[in-house]
Amino acid sequence: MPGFAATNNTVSGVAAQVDGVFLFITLVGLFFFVLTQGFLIYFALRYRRKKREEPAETPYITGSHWLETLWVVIPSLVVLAIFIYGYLVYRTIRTPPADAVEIQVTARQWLYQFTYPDGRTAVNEVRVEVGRPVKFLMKSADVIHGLYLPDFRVKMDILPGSYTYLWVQPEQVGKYEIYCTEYCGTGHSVMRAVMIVMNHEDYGRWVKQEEKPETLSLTKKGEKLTENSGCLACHSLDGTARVGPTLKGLFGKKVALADGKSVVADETYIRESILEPNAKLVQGFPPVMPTFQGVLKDEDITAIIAYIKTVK
Amino acid sequence: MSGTESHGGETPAQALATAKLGIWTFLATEVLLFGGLFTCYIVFRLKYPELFYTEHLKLNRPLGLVNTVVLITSSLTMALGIAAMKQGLRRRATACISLTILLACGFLGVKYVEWSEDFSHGLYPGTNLFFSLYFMMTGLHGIHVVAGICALCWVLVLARRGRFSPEYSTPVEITGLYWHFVDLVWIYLFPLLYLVG
Amino acid sequence: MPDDIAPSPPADRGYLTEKGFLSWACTLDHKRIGLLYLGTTLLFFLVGGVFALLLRMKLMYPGEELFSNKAYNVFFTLHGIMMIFLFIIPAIPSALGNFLIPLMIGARDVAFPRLNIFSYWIFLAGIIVILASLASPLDTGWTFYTPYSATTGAAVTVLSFGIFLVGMSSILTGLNFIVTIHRLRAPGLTWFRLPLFIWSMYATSIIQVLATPVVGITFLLLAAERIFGVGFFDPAKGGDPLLFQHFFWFYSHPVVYVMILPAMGIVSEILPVFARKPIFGYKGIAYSSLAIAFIGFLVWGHHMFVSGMSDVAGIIFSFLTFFVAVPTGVKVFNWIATLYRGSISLDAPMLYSLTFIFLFIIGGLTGPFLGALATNVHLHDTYFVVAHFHYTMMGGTVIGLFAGLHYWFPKMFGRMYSERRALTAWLLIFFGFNITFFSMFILGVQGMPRRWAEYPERFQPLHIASTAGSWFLALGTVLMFWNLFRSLFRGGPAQPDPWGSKTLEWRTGSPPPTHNFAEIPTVTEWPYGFGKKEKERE
Amino acid sequence: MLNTSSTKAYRTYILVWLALLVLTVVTWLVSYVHLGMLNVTVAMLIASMKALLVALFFMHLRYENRLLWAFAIIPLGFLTLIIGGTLADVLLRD
Ligand code: HEA
Ligand code: HEA
Ligand code: HEC
Ligand code: CUA
Ligand SMILES: [Cu+2]
Repeated sequence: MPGFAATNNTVSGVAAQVDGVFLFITLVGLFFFVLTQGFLIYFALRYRRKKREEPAETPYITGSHWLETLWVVIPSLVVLAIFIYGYLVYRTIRTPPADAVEIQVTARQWLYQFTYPDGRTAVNEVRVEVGRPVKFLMKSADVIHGLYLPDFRVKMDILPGSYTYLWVQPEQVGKYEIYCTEYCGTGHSVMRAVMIVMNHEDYGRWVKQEEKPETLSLTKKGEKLTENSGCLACHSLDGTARVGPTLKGLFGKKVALADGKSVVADETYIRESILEPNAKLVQGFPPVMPTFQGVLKDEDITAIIAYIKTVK
Repeated sequence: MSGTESHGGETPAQALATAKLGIWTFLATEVLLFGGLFTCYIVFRLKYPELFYTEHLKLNRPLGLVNTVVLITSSLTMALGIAAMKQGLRRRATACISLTILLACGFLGVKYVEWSEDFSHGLYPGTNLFFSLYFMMTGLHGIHVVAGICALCWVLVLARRGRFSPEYSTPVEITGLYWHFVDLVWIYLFPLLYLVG
Repeated sequence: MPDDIAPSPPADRGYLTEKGFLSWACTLDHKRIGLLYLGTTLLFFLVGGVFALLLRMKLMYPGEELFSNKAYNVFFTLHGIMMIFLFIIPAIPSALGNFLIPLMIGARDVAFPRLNIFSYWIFLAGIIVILASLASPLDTGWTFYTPYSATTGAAVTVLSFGIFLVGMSSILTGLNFIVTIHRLRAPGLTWFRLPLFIWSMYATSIIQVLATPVVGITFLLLAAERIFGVGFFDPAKGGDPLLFQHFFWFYSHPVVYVMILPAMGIVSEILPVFARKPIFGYKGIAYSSLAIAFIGFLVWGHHMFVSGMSDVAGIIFSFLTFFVAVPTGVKVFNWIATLYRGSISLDAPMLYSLTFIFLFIIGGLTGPFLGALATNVHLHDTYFVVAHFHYTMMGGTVIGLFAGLHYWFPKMFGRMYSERRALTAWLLIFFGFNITFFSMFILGVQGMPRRWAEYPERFQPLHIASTAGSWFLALGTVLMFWNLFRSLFRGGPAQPDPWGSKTLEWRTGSPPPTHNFAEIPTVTEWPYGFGKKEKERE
Repeated sequence: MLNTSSTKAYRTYILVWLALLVLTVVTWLVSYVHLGMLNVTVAMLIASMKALLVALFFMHLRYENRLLWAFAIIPLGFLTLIIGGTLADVLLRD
C-alpha cells in the first residue's frame, strides 16, 4: 500500500486500482485532518488563558449560515466522489473475465481444499499460471470462513449452503499467502494457505509431473502430503501439543483415549484417525479434526503413515 | 408496562398524558421486536412459497378463526371496561375486565389444544421453516398474552380495592392499550399463518 | 503533595446523605441510580481492560505462546462483550444520562422512577446471567455469527438470555428518557433552549428504543436455534446465515451512535464553558444528532460487504454510509468554530474534550476507507477495523466519558480532584493510546487479520509497539481512576458552580439535594450565553 | 377523549367490534378463493383495515394529539426499513 506497506501493488491490476482508491481517500482524509486538527490545535493554543486568570472578554458569536452551509455542501460532494470511485473499482473486483479458470474451493475447519478443473485436488496450496485470470468458486462444509489474498487486496467470505466467488489475475510469479478472515473457531488463525503463481513453463512442467506417477520415495511423498494437507496447522512434529496431539513418536505409542480405553497407534489406528477422526478421540483433545475422507486418496494415506513412522 | 408511576406535582390529566407517551413508546419497541419475526416470515415465504402453502394447510383453521374472534371480543370488553371506569361504574368495569381475563385464558386454552394437536402430528419447531415460524410467532405472541393477563389481574385487584375513579384510571387505560396491541399483532398473525401461509 | 487539598468534607451531603444498602438498592432517586450504573459499568471497563491487556500480551509473540489459541479466542470475546454490552452502551446513557437529564431540564426526577430502578435490576440480572455463561466460556467473538455460534459448545444459549435482559434494561432507560424530555421540562425550557447534551440523549434514546428490540429477538432466535433447531440461520434447513448478520447489524450499527452521541453531547456542554463562548451553530449541532441517529439506521449493511450479500444491497449501503459523515462533520466544524476567539482554559474536562475531538476525527475519517466498497474488500476484518473502532470507541466515547466525569465530578460528589494528577494521567493516556492503536492501522493495511491468535512473523514489530503502548494506556487509566477514587474521600469541597456553567444542574447544591431543586427554576434563555454582543461591548 | 355522552362511546365500540367480526369472516372466506398472489394482498389489506379500526377507536388514536400519532407511526417506518434493507439483499442475491 502507498508508503508504508510491506506488500507491493504490482501483483495484479486490481491491487493497483484498490490502492488508487485508498490513496484518494487518504488525500481527502489528510486534507480534512490537517484542516480540522490544525484549527483545533491553533485555536486551543492561540486563545489559551493562564490558570486562575480571569476570562478575557469574548465575542457573542452564535453561528454563521453561510459557513454552516459550506461545511454541509463540501463534505457531501466529497463523500459522493469517494463513493463513486470506490464503486467503480468494486465493479471490477466483482466481475471476473469470462475466460477465467475456475477453481473450486471447499473450506472447512480449518483448511482449504482446492479442486482444479481437471479434478485434481490439493489442500492449502493452489498453483496458478501468471497472467491467467482465476476464479475461485467457494463453499464451506461447516461454518463461515473467509478467503483473503492480502497482496491482491481481495477477500470474500465462504458460506455454508451457497457459493460465493472471488477472482484474481496474478501478474507476478511468486508465493502469496491466503488467510482466513472470518472467525471460525479455535484454529481460525492457523487456517492459511498459499497461492503459488508460476510462469508458463514451470506450470506446464508441474501439471505433467502431477499427472505422472510419483517418482518420490514413499516417506518423502508422505512428508510433502503432511505439509500440504494442513496437518501441521494442528499437529507439531517436535513434541508440543497444539490443537491436536503431536505426531512425534506417535507410531507404536500407546495412546490414551477419551473414553478411558487405550490403543496402540498402528497403521489401522492412524488410518482411522485420518478418515474418521471422531471414532477414537485422544484424551484431552477436542473433537475438531476434520475428516480427510475424499480429500486424501488411499495411497496418500499410506504415504503419510510411512512418514509418521519416521517422525521420532 | 408498569410505568404508571408519575410525579412532580402534575395534575392527573398530565400524569395520564405522560403515562400514555410511555406506553406508546413501549409499543414502538414491541413493533420492532415482532418486526424481526415478520422479516423472517417475508424472507422465507418469498423463498419457499410452496413449502408455506402445503404446510399452512396442516394448521387448524377453524380454531384459528375462533381464537381471532375471542381476542377481538376481549379487546371490546377491555374498551368497554375502560369506558365504564371513566364513568365511575366500578361494578361494570370490574366485570368487563374479568371477562377480558376470561377470554384471554380462553385464547390460551385454544392455543394449548392447537399446539398439542400439532405435537401429536409430529409438528415441532424445527420440523421445517414454516412450523418454526409458526411456533416462534404464536409463542412470542402467547408470552405477550400471558403478560397481559398478569397486568389485567393486577388492574383488577386495584379496581376491587377501589383505587380508580373517573379522574384517575391511568393503569387501566395503559393496560388496555397494551392489550389492544396484543390483539393487533394477532390480527396480522392469523391471516399470515392460517389463511395465506 | 502540594496539589492535595485538606480533607474537609462538604457540609451538605445532599442526596448522598442517607446511608445503607437498601437506601441504594431500592432507591428511586435518579442520581443514585445513575451512580449505581456508573459503578457497575466502570467495573466492567476495568475487567474488560484487563482482558485487553492479556490480548496484547499474547500478541507480542507470533506463535502459540503464553496461553492457548482457544483461550485467546475466549479473551477477545469476553473483552468485546464486556466492553460493548456491559460498559459502553450503558455507561454514558444510563449513568450520566440518569444523573443529569432531570437536573438539566429542571425536573425532580425522571418520568418513571420505579421503572428506572427496575431497569437497573434487570441490568444486574442480565450481568449475572452473562457471567453464568462463563461456566462454559464463550469463543464466538462479540458478533456471534451463525452457524458457528449455533454449533459451538460454549454457553451461547445462556448468554443470549443475558443479552436479552441487558437489552431490555437499555430499552426501558431510553423510554424513560424520551418521556422525561417530552414531559418534564421546567417552565420556559423550550426545545431550542435545551442543553445539547439533552438533544444528544434524546437522539440516543430513540436509537435505544427502536434498535434494541431487534437485537432482543435476534438473540432469542439464536437461542431457539440452539434449543429447538428452528433453522432460520441454518442453511441445512433452508435458513440463511446472512439473515442473522442483517439482524445483528440492524442493531449493532445504530448502537455505535448510542455510544458516540452522548459523548458528543458532553463535549458540546464543556466547550462553551471553558472557552467562555456561546456554542457555534446550536441548531446545527442539535439537528445533526437526530440526523446521525436516523441515517445510522440505514447503513448496517456496510459490515457485510464481503459476506456474500447481494452487490446491489452493498452499493446501496455503501452510498448511505457516507452520509453519516456529513452531520458528524457539522458537529466537528461547529465545535472548532466555538473555540475561535474564545478565552480557553485547559482544565482537565476541556483537555479531555479536545482530545475527544482529536481522536474521534482520526477514528471518523477512517470510516470512509471502510465504507468505500473497493477499500473495504481489502480492509474488512483486518486490524484496520480494530484500529478504527478503538479510535471511535476508546478514543471517542471513553475519552468523552472521562471528560464528563471530570466535569461533573464536583456536582456528583461535592468534592474536587487533583488537577495535577488528572493532567499526568491524561498525558499517559494520550500517548499510550496513540501508540497502541495507530500501529494497528498500519498492521491492517499490511493485511493482518483480526481475531488471530497466531500470525506471520513479519507483523511482529508493530504488535510489540502496540503492546508497549497498551501499558502506558493502562497506567494512565489506572492513575485517572485512582485520582477520582481518592477524591471521593479526600477531595476538598466543591462550589455549586465551580466552572461558571449556565446549565440548570449548576443552579443547585453540589451534591444536589434529593429532589434536585428547592424550587423548580424558570428558564428564560439558552444555556450558552457567554461572551458579549458587539453593541453591548461599546 | 371520550366525553360524557358515553352511551355513544359504548355504541361506537360495539359497532367497531361488529365491523371487526365481519372483516374476519370476509378474510376467512376469501382465503378459500384462489387468487394467486392476490390472496396475500387481500388478506393484508383486510388485516390493515382491522388494525386501523383497533388503533383508531379501541386505542383512541383518533382522539389523540400529533405527538402520539408520531409515536404510533414512526416505528412502522423503521419496520419497513429493516424489511426493505434485508430484502434488498435476499431478493437480489445471485
Ligand atoms: C463509537 C463507535 C463508532 C463510530 C462513531 C463509528 C463511525 C463510523 N464507522 Fe465504524 N465501526 C465501529 C464503531 C464505530 N464506528 C465498530 C465497533 C466497528 C466494528 C464492529 C465489528 O466488526 O466488530 C465498526 C466498523 C465499521 C465498518 C465495517 C468494517 C468492516 O468490518 O468491514 C464500517 C464500514 O463502512 C464503518 C464505517 C463507519 C463510518 C463511515 C463512521 C462515521 O460515522 C464516521 C463519521 C465521522 C467522520 C467522517 C469524521 C468527522 C467528519 C469530518 C471532519 C467531515 C469531513 C469528512 C469527510 C468529507 C469524509 N465502521
Ligand atoms: C468500549 C469498547 C472497547 C474499549 C474501551 C477497548 C479497549 C481496548 N481494547 Fe478492545 N475491543 C473491543 C472494544 C473495546 N476495546 C471490541 C468490541 C473488540 C472486538 C472483539 C471481537 O473481535 O469480538 C475489541 C478487540 C480488541 C483487540 C483485537 C483482538 C483481535 O481481533 O484479535 C485488541 C488487540 O489489541 C484490543 C485491545 C484493546 C486495548 C489495548 C484497549 C485499551 O484501551 C484498554 C484500556 C484499559 C485498561 C488497560 C484497563 C486498566 C485497568 C487495569 C490495568 C486493572 C486495574 C484493576 C483494578 C483497579 C481492579 N481490543
Ligand atoms: C483442525 C485441526 C486438525 C487437522 C487439520 C488435522 N488434525 Fe489430526 N487431530 C486433531 C485433533 C484435535 C486430534 C485429537 C482428537 C482426535 O483424536 O480426533 C487429532 C488426532 C490425530 C491423530 C491421532 C493422534 C494420536 O495421538 O493418537 C492422527 C494420527 C492425526 N490426527 C493425523 C492427522 C493427519 C495426517 C492430518 C492431515 C492430513 C491431520 N491429523 C489434520 C486435529 C487436526
Ligand atoms: Cu476459517 Cu477462520
Ligand atoms: Cu457500522
